[in-house]
Amino acid sequence: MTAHYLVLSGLLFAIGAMGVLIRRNAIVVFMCVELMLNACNLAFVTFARQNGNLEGQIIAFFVMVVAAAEVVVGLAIIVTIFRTRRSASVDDANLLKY
Amino acid sequence: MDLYVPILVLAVLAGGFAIFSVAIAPFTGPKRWNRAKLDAYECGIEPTPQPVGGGRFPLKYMVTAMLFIVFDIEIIFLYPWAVSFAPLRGDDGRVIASGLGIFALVEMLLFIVTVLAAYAYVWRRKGLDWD
Amino acid sequence: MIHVLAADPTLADFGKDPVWITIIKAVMLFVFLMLGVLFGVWFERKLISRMQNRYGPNRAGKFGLLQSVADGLKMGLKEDLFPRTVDKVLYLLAPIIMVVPAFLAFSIVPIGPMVNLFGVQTPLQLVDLPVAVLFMLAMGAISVYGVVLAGWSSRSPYALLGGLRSAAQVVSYEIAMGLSFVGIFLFAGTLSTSEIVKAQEQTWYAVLLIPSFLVYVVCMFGEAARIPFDLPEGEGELVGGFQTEYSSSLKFALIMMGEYLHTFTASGIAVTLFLGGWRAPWPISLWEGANQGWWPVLWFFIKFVLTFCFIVWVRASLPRVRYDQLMSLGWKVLIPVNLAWILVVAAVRNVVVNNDTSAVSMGLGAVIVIGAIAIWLRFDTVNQRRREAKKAQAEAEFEELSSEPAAGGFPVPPLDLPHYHGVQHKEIPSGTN
Amino acid sequence: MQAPTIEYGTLAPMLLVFGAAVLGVLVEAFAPRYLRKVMQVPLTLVSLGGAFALVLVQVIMRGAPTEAVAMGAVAVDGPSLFIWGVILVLSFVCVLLVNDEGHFVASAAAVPGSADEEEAEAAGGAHTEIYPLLLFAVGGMMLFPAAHDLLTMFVGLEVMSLPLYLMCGLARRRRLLSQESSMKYFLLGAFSSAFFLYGTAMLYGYAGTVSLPGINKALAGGALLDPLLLIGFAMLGVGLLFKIGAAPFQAWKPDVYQGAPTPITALMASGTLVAAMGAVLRVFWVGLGNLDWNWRPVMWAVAALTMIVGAVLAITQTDIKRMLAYSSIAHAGFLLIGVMATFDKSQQNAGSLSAILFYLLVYSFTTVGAFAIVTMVRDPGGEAGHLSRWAGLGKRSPLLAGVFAFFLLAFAGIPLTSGFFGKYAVFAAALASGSESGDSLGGWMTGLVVLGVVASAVAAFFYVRVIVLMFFSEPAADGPSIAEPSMGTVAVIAVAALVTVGVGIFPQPMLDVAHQAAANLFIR
Amino acid sequence: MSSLWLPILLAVPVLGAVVVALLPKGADQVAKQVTLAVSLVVLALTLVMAFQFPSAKGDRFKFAAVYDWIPSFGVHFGVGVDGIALVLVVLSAVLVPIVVLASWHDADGVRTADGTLITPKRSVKTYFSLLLVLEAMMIGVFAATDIFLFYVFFEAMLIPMYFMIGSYGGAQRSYAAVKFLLYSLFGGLLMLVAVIGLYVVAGKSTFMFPELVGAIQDPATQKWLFAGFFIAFAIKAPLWPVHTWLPDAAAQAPAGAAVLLVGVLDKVGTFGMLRFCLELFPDAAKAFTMPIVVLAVISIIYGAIVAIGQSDMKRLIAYTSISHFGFIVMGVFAMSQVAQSGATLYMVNHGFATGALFLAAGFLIARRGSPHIADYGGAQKVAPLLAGFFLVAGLAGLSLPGLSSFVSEFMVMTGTYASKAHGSGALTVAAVVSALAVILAAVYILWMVQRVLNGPTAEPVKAFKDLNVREIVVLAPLVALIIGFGFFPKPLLDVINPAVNQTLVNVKVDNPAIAEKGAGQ
Repeated sequence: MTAHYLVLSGLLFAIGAMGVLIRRNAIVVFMCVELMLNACNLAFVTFARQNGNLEGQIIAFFVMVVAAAEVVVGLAIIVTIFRTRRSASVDDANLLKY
Repeated sequence: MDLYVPILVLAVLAGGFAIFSVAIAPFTGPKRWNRAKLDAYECGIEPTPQPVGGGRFPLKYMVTAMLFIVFDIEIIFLYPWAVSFAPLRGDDGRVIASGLGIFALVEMLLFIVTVLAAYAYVWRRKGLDWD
Repeated sequence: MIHVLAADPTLADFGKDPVWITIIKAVMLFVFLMLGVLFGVWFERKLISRMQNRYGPNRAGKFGLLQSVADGLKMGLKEDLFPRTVDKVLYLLAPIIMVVPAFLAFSIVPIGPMVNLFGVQTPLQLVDLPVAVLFMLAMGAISVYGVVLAGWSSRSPYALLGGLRSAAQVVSYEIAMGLSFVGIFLFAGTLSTSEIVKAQEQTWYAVLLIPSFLVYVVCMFGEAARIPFDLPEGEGELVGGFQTEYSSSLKFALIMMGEYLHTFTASGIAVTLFLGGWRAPWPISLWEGANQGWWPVLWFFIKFVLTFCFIVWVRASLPRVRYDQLMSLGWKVLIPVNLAWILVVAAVRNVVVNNDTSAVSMGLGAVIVIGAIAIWLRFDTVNQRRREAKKAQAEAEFEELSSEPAAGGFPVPPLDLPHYHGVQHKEIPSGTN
Repeated sequence: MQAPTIEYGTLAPMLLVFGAAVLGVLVEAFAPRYLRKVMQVPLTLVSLGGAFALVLVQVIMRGAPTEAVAMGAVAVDGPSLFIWGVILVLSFVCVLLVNDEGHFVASAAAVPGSADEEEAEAAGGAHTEIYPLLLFAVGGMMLFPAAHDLLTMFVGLEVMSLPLYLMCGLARRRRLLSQESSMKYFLLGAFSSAFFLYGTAMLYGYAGTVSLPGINKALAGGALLDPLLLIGFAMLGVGLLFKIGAAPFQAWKPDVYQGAPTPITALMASGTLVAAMGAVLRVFWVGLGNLDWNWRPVMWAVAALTMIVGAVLAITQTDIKRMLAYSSIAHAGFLLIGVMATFDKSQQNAGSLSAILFYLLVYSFTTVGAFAIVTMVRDPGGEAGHLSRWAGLGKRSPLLAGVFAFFLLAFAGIPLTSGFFGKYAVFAAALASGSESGDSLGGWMTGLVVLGVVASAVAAFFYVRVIVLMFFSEPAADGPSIAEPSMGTVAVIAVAALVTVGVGIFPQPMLDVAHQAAANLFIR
Repeated sequence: MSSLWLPILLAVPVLGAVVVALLPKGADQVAKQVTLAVSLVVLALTLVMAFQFPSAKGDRFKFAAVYDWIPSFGVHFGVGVDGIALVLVVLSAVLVPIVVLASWHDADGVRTADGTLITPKRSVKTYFSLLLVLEAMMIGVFAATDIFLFYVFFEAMLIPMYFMIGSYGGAQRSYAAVKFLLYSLFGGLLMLVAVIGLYVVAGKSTFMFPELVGAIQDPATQKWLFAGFFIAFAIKAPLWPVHTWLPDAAAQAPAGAAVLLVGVLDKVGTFGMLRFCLELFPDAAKAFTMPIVVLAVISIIYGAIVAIGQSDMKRLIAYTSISHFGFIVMGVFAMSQVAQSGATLYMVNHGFATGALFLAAGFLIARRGSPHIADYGGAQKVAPLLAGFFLVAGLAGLSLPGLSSFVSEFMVMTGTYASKAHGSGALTVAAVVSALAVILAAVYILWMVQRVLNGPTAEPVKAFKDLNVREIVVLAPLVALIIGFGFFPKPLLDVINPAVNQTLVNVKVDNPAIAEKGAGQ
């Protein structure tokens, strides 16, 4: 029963990770990261059910908190860089290299 | 899981109704094509539809969204706290599980004070003002 | 003394219905809500007309009772417009997303105690969950998606702005609303609506937790986007807000329905959480049978209708507020007041329930109360008024001095001399130097 | 239900830092602009100093406590206290650098070159929010290595990282670089913490708990080839190794170090590394201690790769901060050698643990000093980052260049500098753990140490190259100016140099402290 | 128990260095004088100590002092000298004042006779304070009886020398300095691994040399650790094929620094082989004897041949040193008392001889501004005194009988020839082959001398001034020592022989040569 949720969570995580690696828009990359975090939440809740304790659900709360904080910080950074450069593409941010 | 079955039933009813309404509309109404009718409404001037991908909207809304998240999360923590604050009593008034008592009070006080500090900061920096 | 009635349903009583009973209950609720919307619209129009000294709808059917039905039919027969620019899928999806959760939100409202329904003992409530109130809030939040999607998919500036405004408003008031429930949970110790109703046997929470209740009442209008807080529509400024492009047809009907259902849910929640639910009010509750069988449905319905009347009454009485005022009220008054109130309640509960009268406990309570008062004073408008008065005084003084340089020895030439700024046409507003 | 308890006294240092951070936010909210800095700086310094004093009190009053407090969420044991102490001192020192004028932008939100920015500049003062942010980051750094379960560790990780992401974007000069570094750091950091979290989820699924000892206990009796376990361990490892900048997860480090304001770089290069290393140790020793046969080969490869990548790539760098970043990567590799050197015998473990703690201490002080000097060498457009600008610095400013050369020699691990003893301690611990085993491990450890030596030699090349530039090249005609250092900067450099020299000549007291901290190992 | 001699000997130059470094800006002259004074004080102290040596207490290491330094690593500040170390300490102490005098103007910027600037003016204070630091380290490295302490000095010594080459050297100075540092550092780090390994494997929780002798029994472990130490020492005492840094470093270093580099620093390598490689890992040393001797022979021949082809005076001298170091290494590993005594003696003599040659060459270069042999010619006529010293030093370099190098070279060759350490006659062959180098040495030295001193006097050379007093004071003692020890090496050998015997006992060489005590005389 829980296996399905785990597979789903794994898929979501993989999609998120691929998105981070492939996509070029910072916002999209960022949302992919959020997707990964939510995949984690799904896994936690599933395991909480499987293990029969509540720890996983509590962790999911905390993950939400952290994800929210990450949203706040991340969007602030991305918006700032967008205002400066008129572009949110990760590829355009290429000043830092050897 | 059974608890959610009734909700599912109601959702099917409501959803069926909504989809039916949306789907039936093209067949019940007349069709009189008119170019102007299909323009986006903009008080009569030449419309400037938003570009695909959505238009730009004021940053202000983003700030509000973030503040919402922050406080919503606070609520997430307040609810379990509130529920387990008082001791749980059985039907006969016997205490089944003791409450968290003063510990919880102190912790929540710290928590709320922390949130209020951030809140005060946002307020003072005009994060809550609309112009 | 705790008087326990056998009829009081608890969380344990749910999830046991046979499927057919469940379906019957669901259908009943659905029909109740559909009819409620139809007659609610009529009722509101009628009521508001009487308040404004006119008749209101009176053509279709007796007392115009069928007016809503006629409106609905008319909408169904209108042309189904798709503005050229819209994003079709989301444009169609938005009304559905708005209306379905609105139905679901009502499912946790208890309408009565255990009743005998076709030979089955079942609580008169579609379902109760351990997280019922949270579920209700969640459904309310999902509706916001509908609003935002409606605005966004329309590809029209008004719609987009309206959608965003609406979202901002609803989420803002959702916080205050969520906070206003915390006091209840502190008392009831549960999120299940049926148990909260049970816990109000002695006293309504509207009495015990007046500030919470008041906050909730304010939030109720914000959540349901009713006048005086119907900014998302704001036909005066935003044409129709997020629904600008939903000019007619059943899609518009769905949106309207969703909004009405939210109003109903808001009333239902008010009744359930603060006004004792289906329980009979005091004088009637002296009658032994008042809270048994099907009678409570009547009490619930009365409370429900009265609450709805109140909402309509407010609509008839108050003008729409400005958007910034709306947000200020939500963010700057309701939230801090609520937080302070929660701490006060917790401190009191700590002393009362745990019988913890130790110095620490009392001291902490005192600190919290004082802190809450301090916050109240800080956020009180009196303070702000004083400050603004001071500022106005300073400005007036400046005006006076600047208009008459000789009088106060102001060492600058009058600011409106032509050579001072007239040449460059550079405006120098008064008050700057 | 038992009411939970929190040992406020034991946690006091951390709580003080967090409390001061909240207070700092309030100062930001209510103090008028001109008073903010005046209030923030003492507040920050006093709280960090006070927290350090509390750590000392804790050590003096109770020896080295070993207890899991806050319902087993936070472990206050020898290594924790040691790391706390180090981080507090380092951050104190970094605050002195932050305090210096001119590092931070006046308004981060203003578009560079816009009227907004001009206005903000004219209004004076930079973001004083930097102080509460820094305190939050420090608090996170304290929580991260002391966390006794993976959830707390995750929270600590984020509390540490989020302010750092922001602070990276606040450089006053070269705003674009700074913002870019901030974004890269954020995206990659968030990515890695997602990995950490998913690893946590998998381990939770495996063990039914996220408490580190709980996981270890589950490992003792459970199947060691469970896919949940393996995925979990691998992903957790990715998240942690990212934070210390181990290869192949090192890509962010040079970019971020270069773009961030240098005082923040100093904080990251020291405090973050210390904290992350502490967390790595705790996870791998306490949480996955019974899995060491699985993670050891991986760690071997990572350590080897990290040292080589750090040392080799540093050679090609032309920017001083990038070079120091790669150097930091190489040093992370050396530290990982120490992580490898764990063994069943607790005495060996204590030995290598104390070696790592000692290494962290000496490396972080040197690194702060080096970055402090970087802040002082300036071009008209900001700090003179490009190495060619450093040519002939030894002639223009012999003292500064001399101290910097000294720090570089310490990085290279030349005897009579603290860096030498750090390296020595770690290598010795690694060889010792290898020799005890009496099986193939000994050869592997020796091989790793030899690799480490080769990497040190390669690394020495680029350190020496900078010295060559500074002392043996002719200064450019329009060379960078040496900023008149503030008292704070001087103090930072002096402290760093003193530690580097002092520990380089008399390492014993610090070794004693590290030994004592490591004596009882982590609590399990 | 602890003798304060060596700690004082270490402290004096360090204090002197601090004093010099703290002198006010512009006090160059004072700095030079203070440095000279300090180095003379050190020399005096060393000589007094040396004369007390035969009567001093202590079984092997006399003037021993042991203090705890880093107890948790088992590291001590342990110093003490046996005969071998003593002569090398004395060598250092003798050379430093000479170098101070010789490099009196090195930091002032070197100008040619016609006034072109070769090296710009640099900080004088820094130079002399580095020199004093270096002196302390040189004494320390020979006197250390704690292996860790030895390592610390071994590595730390690089830094002052690195700066002296890099800041005060010739045109290619930074390249040479970096090459020097990296070679040495790499070797040093390998040695560090071996040092740690030794500590760990021996399990004695101490780094004190006497306690670690014979501590490692397992032959395989010995071999690994031996390799670690040996590579470091081979780099240091430039042994073919890891010698390539030396010609660059020696050619670019200022003459004074080059003297210390070749005269003393490189001796640390051969000293280390003798002291540590042999005694700590006797089995491995025996096992590796043949390959090492082969390398040594290659060094001897290769150094000599390459030297012939050099056009740069300092490079030429550097290559002759590589050849000489081959002799020393061969002597060390010949495992016979005569050869080892000869090798030790060679270390000292080579210091004097090559020192004199470098300094004389340096004086020439200071006059002409060019290291190329072809730029000179006929110097004999304009500067006879300088030419004379140059000739004597050169002859010492080719081990002319009667000059000190001859004794040691002869001892090494006979010792090796007679050594039965490796069973077969392999060492005999090596000795025979190495004898070829004597002929080659004659070629390179005499040819250089001829090209520099004889022939028609070139135009720029005509402007040469002969040696001034300072320069005579520099060269004269060295030449005196060369000639003195050439005829009367006994005082040195008396000190060296017991120490070498002790070494051989520790190595457990059952060698008849031990009986033939003093065969070389």
